[in-house]
Amino acid sequence: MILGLYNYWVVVVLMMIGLYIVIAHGNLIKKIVGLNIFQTSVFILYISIAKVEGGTAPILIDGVTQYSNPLPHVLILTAIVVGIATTALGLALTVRIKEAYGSIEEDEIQAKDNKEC
Amino acid sequence: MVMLSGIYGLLSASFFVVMDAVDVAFTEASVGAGISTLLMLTTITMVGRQEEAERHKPVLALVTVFVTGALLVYGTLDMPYFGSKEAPANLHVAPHFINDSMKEVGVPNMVTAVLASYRGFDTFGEVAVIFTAGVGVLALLSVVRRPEDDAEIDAVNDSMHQQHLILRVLIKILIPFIFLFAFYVQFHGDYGPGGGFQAGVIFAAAIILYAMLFGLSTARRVINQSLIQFLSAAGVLVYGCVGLVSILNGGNFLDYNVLLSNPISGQHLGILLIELGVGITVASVMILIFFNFAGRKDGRPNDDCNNVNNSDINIETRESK
Amino acid sequence: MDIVINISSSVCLLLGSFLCLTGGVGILRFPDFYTRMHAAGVSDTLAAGLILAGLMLQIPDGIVVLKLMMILLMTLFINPAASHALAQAAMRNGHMPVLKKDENIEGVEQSNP
Amino acid sequence: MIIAATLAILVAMILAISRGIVGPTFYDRILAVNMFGTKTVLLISLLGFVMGRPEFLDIAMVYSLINFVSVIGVLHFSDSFDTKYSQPNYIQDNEASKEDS
Repeated sequence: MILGLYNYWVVVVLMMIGLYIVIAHGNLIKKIVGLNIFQTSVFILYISIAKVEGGTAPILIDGVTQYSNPLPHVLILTAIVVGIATTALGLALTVRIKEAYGSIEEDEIQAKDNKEC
Repeated sequence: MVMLSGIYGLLSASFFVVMDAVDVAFTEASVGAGISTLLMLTTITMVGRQEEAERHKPVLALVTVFVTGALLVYGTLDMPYFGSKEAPANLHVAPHFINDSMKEVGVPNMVTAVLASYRGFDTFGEVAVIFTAGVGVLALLSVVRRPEDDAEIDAVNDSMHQQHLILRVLIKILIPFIFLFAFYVQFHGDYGPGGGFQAGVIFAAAIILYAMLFGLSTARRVINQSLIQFLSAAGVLVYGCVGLVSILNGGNFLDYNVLLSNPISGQHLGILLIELGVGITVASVMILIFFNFAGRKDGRPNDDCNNVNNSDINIETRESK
Repeated sequence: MDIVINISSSVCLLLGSFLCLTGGVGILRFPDFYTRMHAAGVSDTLAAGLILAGLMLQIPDGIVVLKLMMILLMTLFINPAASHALAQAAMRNGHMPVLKKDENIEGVEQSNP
Repeated sequence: MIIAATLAILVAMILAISRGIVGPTFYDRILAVNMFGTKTVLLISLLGFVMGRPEFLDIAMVYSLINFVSVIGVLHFSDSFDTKYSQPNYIQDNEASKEDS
């Protein structure tokens, strides 16, 4: 059944939404939002790979033998926290760019750079 | 827009719950829904909400996106089906983790076992990345605590007291319980969902709540900025020192078996210490990031960016008309 | 005894879900912000209480009931406080309730669709 | 019974989201998000019972907390740019009451 692959399609759609925002918007904050959406789609990809039919959460309890795969959970858990830290760094850079250039639009920043050169 | 991104965080967390990823849902709940929304919002208030009306090259971007998307969908045709047990990802190391982690590590929560023990070195790297991001934000946005703050605190407090009265009383009641819950999450991480990352974020959320309702200067008087800076480094150091001690005891780096005479209790001790280090670092870095963002916003009331901010019109309400 | 507990839990859950639905309809259909907040705030708190009580009745396990109690307490503390903060912020920023329908175009549109 | 409650909550979540998208004011969106968060707490607790793993209750607890933090935060930061620029038709109606506050 080809419909059994729907989880990847959801991921692809989300990923492309993120990519579109990053490409098409000049606003730096929107770019960061797009990157966040892209990032979340990768999280969903990993977690959906880890899901096993009939398995439960990977915390050992008596009488259950089928668990989901714990390894992707670990990778994504750290990735989420690292993601927020890097997002914060990106936002900090945006704030500084705003202070230095008076704008957070890509075009205006480039125009100012070219004028100064 | 930001509010919807908050909803997005909430939604993806409920998705993780459905997918059995308890720990991940825990983290996403605390991080994706709370802290990232707050940071986005702070930045938007600082840089203004205007955006250029015209998009740049929407056609080209759309074509790129569709082509890439089509290629990716084509690529998924060879992937294993959703939920299949025979997927390559579930065949190699995962059965080992599931079957043997209780024997080797002695911790029922496999995610914690893999996170802190099997992949301890990797997690060390992640903590270092978080610490570095904190240092980066500090370098970019740091504000000096002005001496006249102390005089302002009382004035601000009086003016805010009326409007925040109910919330303040409520927060004073709630904060001890939030701390208690954070500690529960921190030290119960071996047995249930939780651990250093989540507990750190919850702890930071409590302090952020306090800082928002009682004013940033008050919060800074309670929690010294240099103390947080010291703690964020100390967390990483605790983590590294556990590794060094295990080398000194004759094992590999971050090999907890040698910490105590009994390997299982050695593992328990090692995981506990490491989660502590992670929790301290994450909490202090989150507080540091928030303080610097909010301090940047409060600290420069008269400069350019605020003037720009005042002259533009609220996009969201204009769109809705 | 079992039957009594089962029935009361079911009644709680059903009432709670009914209130959830009414709250959802209310937040969508009421004409202005304050009435919407009334719909959301009131029904949310009671619905959360009823559903959590229904769940509590279903399980004999002590620690689970304790956790549910904590969630219930949190909801009871937090929900009214958040509603209060929201209403106060809206009021302070000059966002007034729609008193007469003919004064405000939006209100008319949404109350007589 | 639990399934019915879950479905009802899902429907309510969809209604809340549509209010969040429609708006029309900033506060409506916050209200919708707040309601959505409360519903998510209930949904997660119910899901824990559906799946038979009570570990999910911890997540629900974190949720109710973080939801509160984000609503308060949004209100806190929205004050700085929304105070002067709420909707024009409201400003005209309420000059007097604004001066009082």
